[in-house]
Amino acid sequence: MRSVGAVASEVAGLRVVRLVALPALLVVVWWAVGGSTFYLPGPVEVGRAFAETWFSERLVDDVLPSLGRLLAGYAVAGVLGVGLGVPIGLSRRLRATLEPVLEFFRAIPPPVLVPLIMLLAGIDTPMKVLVIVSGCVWPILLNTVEGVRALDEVLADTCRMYGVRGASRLRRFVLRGASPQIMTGLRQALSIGIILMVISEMFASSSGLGFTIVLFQRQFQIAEMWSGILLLGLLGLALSALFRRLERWVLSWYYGSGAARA
Amino acid sequence: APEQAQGKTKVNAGVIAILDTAPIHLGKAKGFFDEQNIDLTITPVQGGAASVSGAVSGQFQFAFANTTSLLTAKQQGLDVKVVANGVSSTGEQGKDFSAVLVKPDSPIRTAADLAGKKISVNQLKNIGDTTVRASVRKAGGDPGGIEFIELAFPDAPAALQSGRVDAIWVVEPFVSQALGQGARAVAWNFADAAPDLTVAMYFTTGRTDADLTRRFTAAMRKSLEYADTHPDEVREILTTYTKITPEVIAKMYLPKWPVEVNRASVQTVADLALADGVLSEKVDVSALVP
Amino acid sequence: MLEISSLTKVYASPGRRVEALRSITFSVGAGEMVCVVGPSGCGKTTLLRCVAGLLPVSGGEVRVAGVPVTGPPPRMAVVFQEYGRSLFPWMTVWQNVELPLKEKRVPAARRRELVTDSLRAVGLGDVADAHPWQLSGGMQQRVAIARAVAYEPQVMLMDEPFAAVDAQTRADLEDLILRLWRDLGVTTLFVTHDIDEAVYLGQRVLVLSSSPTVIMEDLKIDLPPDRDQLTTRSLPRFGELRGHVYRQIQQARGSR
Amino acid sequence: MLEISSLTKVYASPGRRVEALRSITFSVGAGEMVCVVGPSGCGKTTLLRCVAGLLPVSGGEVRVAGVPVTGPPPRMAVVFQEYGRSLFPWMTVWQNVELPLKEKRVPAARRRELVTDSLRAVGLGDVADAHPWQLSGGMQQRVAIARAVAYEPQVMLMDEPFAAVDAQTRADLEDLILRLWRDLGVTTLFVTHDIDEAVYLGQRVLVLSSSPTVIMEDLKIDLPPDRDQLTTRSLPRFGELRGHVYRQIQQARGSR
Amino acid sequence: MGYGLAGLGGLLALLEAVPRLGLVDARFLPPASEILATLATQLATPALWVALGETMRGWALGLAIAFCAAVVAGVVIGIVPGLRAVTNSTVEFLRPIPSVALVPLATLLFGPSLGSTLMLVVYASFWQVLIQVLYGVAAVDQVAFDTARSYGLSAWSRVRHLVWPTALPYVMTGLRLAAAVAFILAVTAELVIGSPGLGAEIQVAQSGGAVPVVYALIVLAGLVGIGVNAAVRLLERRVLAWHPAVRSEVAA
Ligand SMILES: Nc1ncnc2c1ncn2[C@@H]1O[C@H](COP(=O)(O)OP(=O)(O)OP(=O)(O)O)[C@@H](O)[C@H]1O
Ligand SMILES: Nc1ncnc2c1ncn2[C@@H]1O[C@H](COP(=O)(O)OP(=O)(O)OP(=O)(O)O)[C@@H](O)[C@H]1O
Ligand SMILES: [Mg+2]
Ligand SMILES: [Mg+2]
Repeated sequence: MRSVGAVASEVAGLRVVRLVALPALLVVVWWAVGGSTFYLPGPVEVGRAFAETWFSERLVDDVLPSLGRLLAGYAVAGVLGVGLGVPIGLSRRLRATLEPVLEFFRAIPPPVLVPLIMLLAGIDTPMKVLVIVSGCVWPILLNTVEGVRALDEVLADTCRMYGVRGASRLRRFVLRGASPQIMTGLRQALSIGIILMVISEMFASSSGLGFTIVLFQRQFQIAEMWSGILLLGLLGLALSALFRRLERWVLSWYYGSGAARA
Repeated sequence: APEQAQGKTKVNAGVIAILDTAPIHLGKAKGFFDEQNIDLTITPVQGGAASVSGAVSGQFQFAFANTTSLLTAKQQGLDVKVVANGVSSTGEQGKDFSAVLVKPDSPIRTAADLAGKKISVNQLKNIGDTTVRASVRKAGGDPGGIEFIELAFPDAPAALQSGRVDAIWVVEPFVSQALGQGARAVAWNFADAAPDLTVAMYFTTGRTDADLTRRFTAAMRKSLEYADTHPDEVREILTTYTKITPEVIAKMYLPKWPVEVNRASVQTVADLALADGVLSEKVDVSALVP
Repeated sequence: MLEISSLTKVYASPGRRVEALRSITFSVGAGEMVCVVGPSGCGKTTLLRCVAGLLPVSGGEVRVAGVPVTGPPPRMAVVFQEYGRSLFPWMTVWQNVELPLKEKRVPAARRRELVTDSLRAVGLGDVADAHPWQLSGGMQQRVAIARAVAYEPQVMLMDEPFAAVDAQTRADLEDLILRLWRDLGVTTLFVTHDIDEAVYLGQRVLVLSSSPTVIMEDLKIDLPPDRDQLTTRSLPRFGELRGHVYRQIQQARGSR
Repeated sequence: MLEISSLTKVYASPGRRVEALRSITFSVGAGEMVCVVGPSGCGKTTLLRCVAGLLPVSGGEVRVAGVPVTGPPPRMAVVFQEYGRSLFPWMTVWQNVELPLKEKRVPAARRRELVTDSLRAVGLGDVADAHPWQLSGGMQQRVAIARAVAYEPQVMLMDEPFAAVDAQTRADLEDLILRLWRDLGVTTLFVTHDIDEAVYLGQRVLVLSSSPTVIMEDLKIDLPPDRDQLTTRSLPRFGELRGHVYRQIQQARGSR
Repeated sequence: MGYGLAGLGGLLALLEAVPRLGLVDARFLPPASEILATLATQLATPALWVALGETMRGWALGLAIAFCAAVVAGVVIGIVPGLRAVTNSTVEFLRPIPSVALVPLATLLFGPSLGSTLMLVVYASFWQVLIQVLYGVAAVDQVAFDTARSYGLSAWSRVRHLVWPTALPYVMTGLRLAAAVAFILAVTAELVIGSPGLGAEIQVAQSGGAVPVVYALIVLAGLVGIGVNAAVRLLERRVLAWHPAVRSEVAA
């Protein structure tokens, strides 16, 4: 019999292997093809650029403010998406009325929407947060609407029978019941938020992570640019790990109940 | 007709669809490129960086980019080489295609007052901030404290009007437009930076063969000369590839299109950029502009 | 208390039209216990849902306490046939039972008492902290019953509430319902498949025909009001009534 | 055919640990029909899912036809207690029943025959084109039964398959299962709450204790093999066996 | 339908009122009537239709590629045990990389051609569908899944008859999300790379200071979005007729 500790460390080891196997493979591929052209430097070069670029005051001056705006925009989008999605999902009439308008805005590319947002919100932080919101809100909104539409009928009837209505119904039934889909939307929005953080800093900026990446691109500092992209990816990875924790907690009933297979 | 196109070399040129590039459009329309056995396709690009990467990757045999972009590319070791002049400042105060504008009631009266203010440029660390600093310096101000902010030309007038920035740097057609709406020019930065400043140039990369380059250069020179001497036709051609309204086209200040690159001005820009930290090392202008 | 008059219900979907109820008329007095039996698929659930105001009727009218029903009337509790789906999976057993009481603004102390008592009554005192999906089918059904019982309703509608529990538990639950009905005077409409159960519990038994559904018989159960699993079931009259209902149902099925 | 040896199953979740089965050992011969009874929540469903290879066991072993079970063995049909959730809502009744046959590569003509026959046998010949959610609870349950029957399995596991149907339909379905068992020699493990049903159907009846669950009794039903609703149920021996099982279950519940 | 028109009417009224009441300068945001008039004149020019056609081609092709690839990848990752854990970190790493950051790579590989547009469109919309599919595959009911297993449904049958229908509502949302993102990226790619299309038209209008034209083109983009959504909704009604959400819609 092996000791419990040995088994536990083996399990942990397996997890690490699973976590890094594919990324390691991809780095090897990158190694092989990288460096062949000007626009695709090898991993070593990018690694060096990464260390030089981001382990400096840039981290505080550029990355942190960007992160702050990202989180602000994400939070606003979450509140807005769920807040709008619930009534739209619940009311067929509201859905019919608002859907074309929302689809209209959804189809407008953020880069061309920016001038309009600048007209209304200026060129400073509120504008950039709004740009992030304008992209993040859609997956949350759509998923919330669909999640609310698909609520279980028997549960809905149960609420009606036992007089569960208003805020209580919203909190205990609608939001909880739709939470699997809402979480899907929130997860989608997380990476879209990062993308829009970059896009928002392409306008009326003089600092920020996205701005820096774009500047590197324009100044043909390609290794630095890739190091920025690498940072974006790592950022996404970190945020999604946090998100998964949240999700495990919020949706524990969902994965436990056999309504879904985690 | 296809048989006509047969002996011709297909050329794809990456060019921004703005006033500055009127000569190549005009030259194409006039057949100057056909004369050189070039079957020219003009692909609109968004900016200097896009044209440089397009040229480096081989999609464009020739492309158009501003002086600073080219200097930056050269500094990063990219194989770019100027083949013809692009566009130049008129060098005349009050009659150029680029200006720094303020609101009519702004306390900023001269370029020196711009010191310490918030000024929009279309791209940071590019020709805009370099030349605006030059204007301020020339007027006796200290350019060190200026806060530059990136704002695309089309968005700048609105930002100026709503007071989100103190001053904007724009080029035509936005100069005329904003002036028409009451804005006031406080500096003509291209004219200030260097006499007859070469603002942008046509370039190629090492992979284009010498003969084709020669022919393209010849056609380009003819186009530049023609454009410079036929302003009415320039205004005419603008209606075909831009969406500038006819009223504005009629009023716009046109730039100069001299045939020769003003090397001294390119060197000046390089030196200024180096001094401002836009470039990190001294660039050998003669390697860029042979 | 309940007045159902010429109630009809037709399910119409593209390509399918089911006449589930064809003119049902009956009434249930305040504090009465009426059992409904009928072949599978005859429309018992449909009837219950119409009475509960959960399903729009196609014709006729339902009145609860004299008021025409348009939505679920207050102080009415339902135990659904789909017991599993009627429990909130994100709440514990305790929270599921407590929720309607919170909505009724029952004070916390009284709430605790009601929940504890009703869970104990259905034999689930020790799983209050579990989630519904951690329970067996029969346990889930008992949670749904406990929720209805704790609610202290005026009217209780139950749709085969004991289908998933074993015989002994079933007997216990039957007595629980009888006690509740007697002590609180809860008007009860009780759907079951078990004829013995219907006769044992009901003051009246409604026998529904198979589709298109009408009431085949409205049978008064003239057994003594105090009922007891052993004595009542062994009365000769119990056997007679049972046999009568049995024959009626068989006839109902035959007629389709 | 089925060999279950020292089977244990523990559900462990954070903060809750339920020992659902504690060392269960029994076997079912090929072509045998064994009924399982026990109090609600004692672990019958758990047992069935372990035998079906749907649930990893915590200890012990299950063998089907001599092969240790790691996943669902071939030619096994299961009727789940949660009949509603086991039907695919996007398919019609017909498609639901037909799907496993398609997987078995039964030729189309034979498939049509099997589906028609089994649907008719459960009394649903006329709703083949409906979707499951357009049916009553009892009808849904019968679709699940028809699916198992049409599959012509070697081993059939049924978890309270008649819980939602009326008494008469229940009797019909019981005879259907008996016929199937006799004609095709299907090895059957049948969970029920109805003691009469267990005695009527089974060659053996397993009585489970309440949790932690062991087998309280493995009772041989020494009734004549040819069974009939009227005569078999009126045999004195039937009454004795029934009473015996009843007392066992009561004891099982008492012991908790 | 009527309600939808009312909603759009409200939006138009708002867009008319805001500049007219001087809340923003009409030079920078023209009133709705002027935008629509400009749109009408623009629609009369064949060049616009050519541009729209170009954009829609890149959109449709890119969306189709991304959708198919993501559905296949999502289902495979979702049902093969362990694959999700192996791919998770890579997916989460790649997802937040903006397509615009890939512009240099795209132009390097494909030039200012359809290929570049496709690469950006596919990259951006792939993840949208993938995540939806992954969640959709996870939503398979345990009892239904056990049913499929015990009746010996093969892997392919399970996907076809169980996993796919369960995931379909999620996939439809994914399709709606991806359709918009693909369109946005098609336009953006044209904006940035300069390949011909609606985005290039917007770019030219912007740099020419033709504000009403810019807004007219934006409105056109929005209208395309409405059309695409209506089409997906129609599709949804067909393929999800059994789903409670659609069921209630049809019945009521
Ligand atoms: N949503 C629905 N759409 C269409 N038809 C339906 C719907 N619900 C029920 N039906 C039909 O109405 C009839 C009555 O159904 P109901 O559920 O009321 O029967 P029931 O008496 O409760 O049966 P059981 O005892 O099996 O639960 C059945 O024929 C059924 O097919
Ligand atoms: N998923 C689960 N997680 C935790 N505990 C569970 C789970 N499923 C069942 N149990 C527990 O296991 C025990 C046995 O459950 P099981 O469903 O096997 O009972 P059963 O005999 O089928 O009961 P019934 O007749 O009520 O259906 C119960 O105490 C139940 O609470
Ligand atoms: Mg029913
Ligand atoms: Mg069970």
